[in-house]
Amino acid sequence: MAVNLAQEKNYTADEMMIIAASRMLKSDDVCFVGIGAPSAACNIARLTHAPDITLIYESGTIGTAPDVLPLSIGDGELCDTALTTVSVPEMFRYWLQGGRITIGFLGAAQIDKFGNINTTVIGSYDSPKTRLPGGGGAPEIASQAGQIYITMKQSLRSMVNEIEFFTSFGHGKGYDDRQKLGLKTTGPAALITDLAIWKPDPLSKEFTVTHLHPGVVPEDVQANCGWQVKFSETFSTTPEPSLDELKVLRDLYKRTEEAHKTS
Amino acid sequence: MAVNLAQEKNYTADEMMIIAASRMLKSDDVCFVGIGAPSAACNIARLTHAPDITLIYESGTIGTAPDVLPLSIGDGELCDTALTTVSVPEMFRYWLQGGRITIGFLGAAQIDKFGNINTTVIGSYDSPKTRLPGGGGAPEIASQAGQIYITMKQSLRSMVNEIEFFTSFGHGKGYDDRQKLGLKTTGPAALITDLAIWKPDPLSKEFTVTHLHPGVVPEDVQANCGWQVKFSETFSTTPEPSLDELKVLRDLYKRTEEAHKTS
Amino acid sequence: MANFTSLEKAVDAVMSDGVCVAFEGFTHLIPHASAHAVIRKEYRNLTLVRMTPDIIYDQMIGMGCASKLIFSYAGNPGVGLLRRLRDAIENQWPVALEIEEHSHAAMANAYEAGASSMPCAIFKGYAGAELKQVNQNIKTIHCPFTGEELVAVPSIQPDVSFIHAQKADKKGNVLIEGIIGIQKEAVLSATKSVVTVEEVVDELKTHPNAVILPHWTVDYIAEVPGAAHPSYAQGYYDRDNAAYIEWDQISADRTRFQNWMVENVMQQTTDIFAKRVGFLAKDKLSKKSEH
Amino acid sequence: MANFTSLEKAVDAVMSDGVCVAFEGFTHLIPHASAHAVIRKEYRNLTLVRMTPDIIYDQMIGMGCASKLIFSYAGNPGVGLLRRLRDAIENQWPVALEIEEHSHAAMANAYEAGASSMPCAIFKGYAGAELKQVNQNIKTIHCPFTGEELVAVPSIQPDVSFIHAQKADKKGNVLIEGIIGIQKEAVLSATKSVVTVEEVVDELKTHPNAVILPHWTVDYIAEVPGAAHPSYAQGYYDRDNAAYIEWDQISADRTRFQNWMVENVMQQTTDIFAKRVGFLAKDKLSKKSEH
Repeated sequence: MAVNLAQEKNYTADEMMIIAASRMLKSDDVCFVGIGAPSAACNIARLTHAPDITLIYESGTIGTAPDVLPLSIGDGELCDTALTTVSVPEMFRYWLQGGRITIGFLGAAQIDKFGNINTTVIGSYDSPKTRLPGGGGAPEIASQAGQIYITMKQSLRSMVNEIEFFTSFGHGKGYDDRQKLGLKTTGPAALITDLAIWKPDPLSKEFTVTHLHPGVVPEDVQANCGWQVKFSETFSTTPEPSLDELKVLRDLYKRTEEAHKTS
Repeated sequence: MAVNLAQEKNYTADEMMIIAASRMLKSDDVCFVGIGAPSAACNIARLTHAPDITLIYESGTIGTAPDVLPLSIGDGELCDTALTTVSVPEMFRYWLQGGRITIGFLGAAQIDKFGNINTTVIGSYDSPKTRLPGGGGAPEIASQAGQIYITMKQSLRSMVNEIEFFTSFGHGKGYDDRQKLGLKTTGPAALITDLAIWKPDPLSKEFTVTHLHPGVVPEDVQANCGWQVKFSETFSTTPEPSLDELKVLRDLYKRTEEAHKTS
Repeated sequence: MANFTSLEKAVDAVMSDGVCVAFEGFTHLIPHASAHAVIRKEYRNLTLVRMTPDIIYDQMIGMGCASKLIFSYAGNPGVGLLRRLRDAIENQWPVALEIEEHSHAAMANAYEAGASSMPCAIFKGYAGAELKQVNQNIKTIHCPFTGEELVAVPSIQPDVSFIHAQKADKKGNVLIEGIIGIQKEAVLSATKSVVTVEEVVDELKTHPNAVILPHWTVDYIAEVPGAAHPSYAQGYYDRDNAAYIEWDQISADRTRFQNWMVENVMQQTTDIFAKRVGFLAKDKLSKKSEH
Repeated sequence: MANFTSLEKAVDAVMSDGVCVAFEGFTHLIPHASAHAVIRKEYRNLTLVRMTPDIIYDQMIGMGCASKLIFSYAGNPGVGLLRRLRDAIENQWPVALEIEEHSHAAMANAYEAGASSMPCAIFKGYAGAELKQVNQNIKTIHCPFTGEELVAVPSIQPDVSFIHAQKADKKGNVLIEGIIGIQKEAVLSATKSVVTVEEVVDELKTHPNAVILPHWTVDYIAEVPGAAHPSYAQGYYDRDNAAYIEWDQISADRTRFQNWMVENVMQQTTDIFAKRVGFLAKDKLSKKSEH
């Protein structure tokens, strides 16, 4: 588990992660939202500095503004508050493949330093140790959204030197691997964990720490990462969550918890 | 022009044609309706013996029941009275290509004895004498609807030995030409003119007169047809329009005329 | 990102000589006002795309705007032929017109593919049809699983698409209802789009699965009541069938056509459309109240 | 042509051992009652198709109904993994399960192609993704115009599809609203279809462009209120999120799973679903009246 120095300052590392992730988003982004931490980050952005952001869930809900976080990508709340809801084939053809998504916001079970993601299998594909859910929308989100943001908690199990299955292609083996595949999208552009913010090195595309969250030291990051961590020469500290950000986040979680209890 | 013996009996040859065509349809048919005479025939069927027939126009209106005949395939009346209205890509993919249409009901500018239709050009394609509208939905209706009915007025110009352009494939050169193309649909199954009802010979697929409209003699049919007409050995007379059929048809035309005058 | 502006400014922003431009609307919601605004600016060498190039393309072709036409049914719906288009194809008047002709199924699939960023569409079609022999953009392809022969056509991706819709809200989200045709695909397949609407409203109160183009998919929106006339806008005014029938006469003669265009298009402004549908809308309302 | 009947009779009419069957519903309107009716009949060697094989396929697989699964995301949405499915893949319990795995984009395109009578679908996808190496039903194809490499997958055309919808009218026309997912395609791509609905009404009063399956596209309709539980039916009752969370515990242990299935599925009848959503519907109504 990650060292939770952050908790001493009255917010958790998870809260810092969600808030740092939310800050990556802009009001004019059109964001394809993964469930879990990505969904929380996207909605915090919408409820704070990016009120006009367009959130899209793969269930077909476009321009949704849920009052509580959905448990699934297709909760009724998403449709109730959406500008419009389209079929799943249309979602993947006109909207994702059509190049209309600026940000794909994903979680990951297993990631490598080039932002390649495994959500398929631990062990071999044919006789797996642990069968994971699989790719869902992610393989095409990873290649067709303008940029990819990833958010996940750090651990030696989740941040590995070599992923066991390429579910979703990030920067491959780095450098111009994406261009070699004919991809014109940027690929992974930020990784936001409970300890740090990482961005790909402009040349090698290896994830490099650009910001440590308050109270986190480089050794914490390395202790919870399976590859040799590189730090940007100019890395700095993530600004602490503001009172407003924390209030919005906690209110959202509180509303969500109550809603999921009663229904 | 066709000889209008029919008029002496207080109905026109056109009325006989529309009513004879309407009788081909059944209540459980799903009919892709062309504009003009086909549209009139389909709606007369719906208003008389086939009340549950599903009428589909290529504008996307499914299960429509217009109170007046539309001037175009996309009049508002069609949508107002439809069960549902879908997009044009969906119409051609899920509904026509999907094999859900039992009858395609077409008109024709030029037809040959195997039911091949030209609505593209008189003269050569590259420097035409008369440029006609083209195929629209017809090329795929002709191959993908279960059966094709065609209705048109006879004339030496419209019923020709060789059409100048194969817009929509009927029975090709006859016999098993459709199967050779890999088609599993029946193709042209009836031709209803202002003089007669024609059906393809089971073997050669050449249109053969099975019914002469009341008062029409074989010589009338030949005089208004560009190919050597074959008559079924057992050809008989089309039953006259009933009073009810005539009333429904004339009421429909009257409502239509009034509606198109005012709007 | 939707910019609210005048139709004239939108046309200036997106149009230039030689572009590939689509005007869509399948009988319903045909963008007549936009076509007239483009005709008034006298663009030349346009490639015009439209499944059903009815009156608006007869007018644009007759005024010499186009050098190429991509289409699938060139008729005056329910009336007859397009006489200006015929004159261009048969007699090269006022200029020669290259044509690329498809079936409706092919065009619909090609727009769908364009909206999906595909280079081509595949479908079943053109069985025994002679268009395959005169259009080199119809090719065959084989299913890699069954070997079945299928048809491929290039996707349609116009430089500019014009459509007309019922409503936009103040953010620029656009609602299309009724016969929706190919308008969504026309906008999503195009590099730039201009949407005229009957009215701008505070909020689009509609069904969750209604056809809506989000504001960030549309470039320019102009409020032009009546912009579809003599086509129609469901819920606003009926189709002016008499005008379609009259067009057959107007377009029959070159001089009469030109005089009509000067009087009714070149010397007019976009505002005329609201007046043209006044009697149709009133009539519709009175008919409704009878029921 | 839609036949109104009981769910049990519909299952008898369409199902047999070894068929390829799809149950669709993308989070919303998942046909749980139909899955339970099929489980009770103990069919074997089914090929199960579903984009998101959540609880219903965990149950069918755990009960030994399936020998093959075609899917794109096998998780308990928002909760975690599917433990019965894992047990089948990892330990062949209760029987071995062959898998054919795709992405959502591939499955969506494959259903769309199936509904369109196409043998395959083409799209852009799987860039750098390893599924291409383990699934021989993912092939490449080249655009005949640009040469661009595209992906092809076989179309999905199940023998039987089950869906749940909000309403049917008395003729058997079916209305689906809200998150419509892939249900229309599931029905149109299948040889036979069974639709459960929350209620049968005199008339479907809805938007002209709402998703409706005409009566002649559907084989059997059964009125089963609550049939989606613990999924939801927009306008009727909310998602029972607690049940999804609880499933993680129930499915964690083989014996607990089996006991639960005996008690809650094998010894129950379809009528139980109406009772299961009673409290959800009431809660929803009271929440609504607060607003």
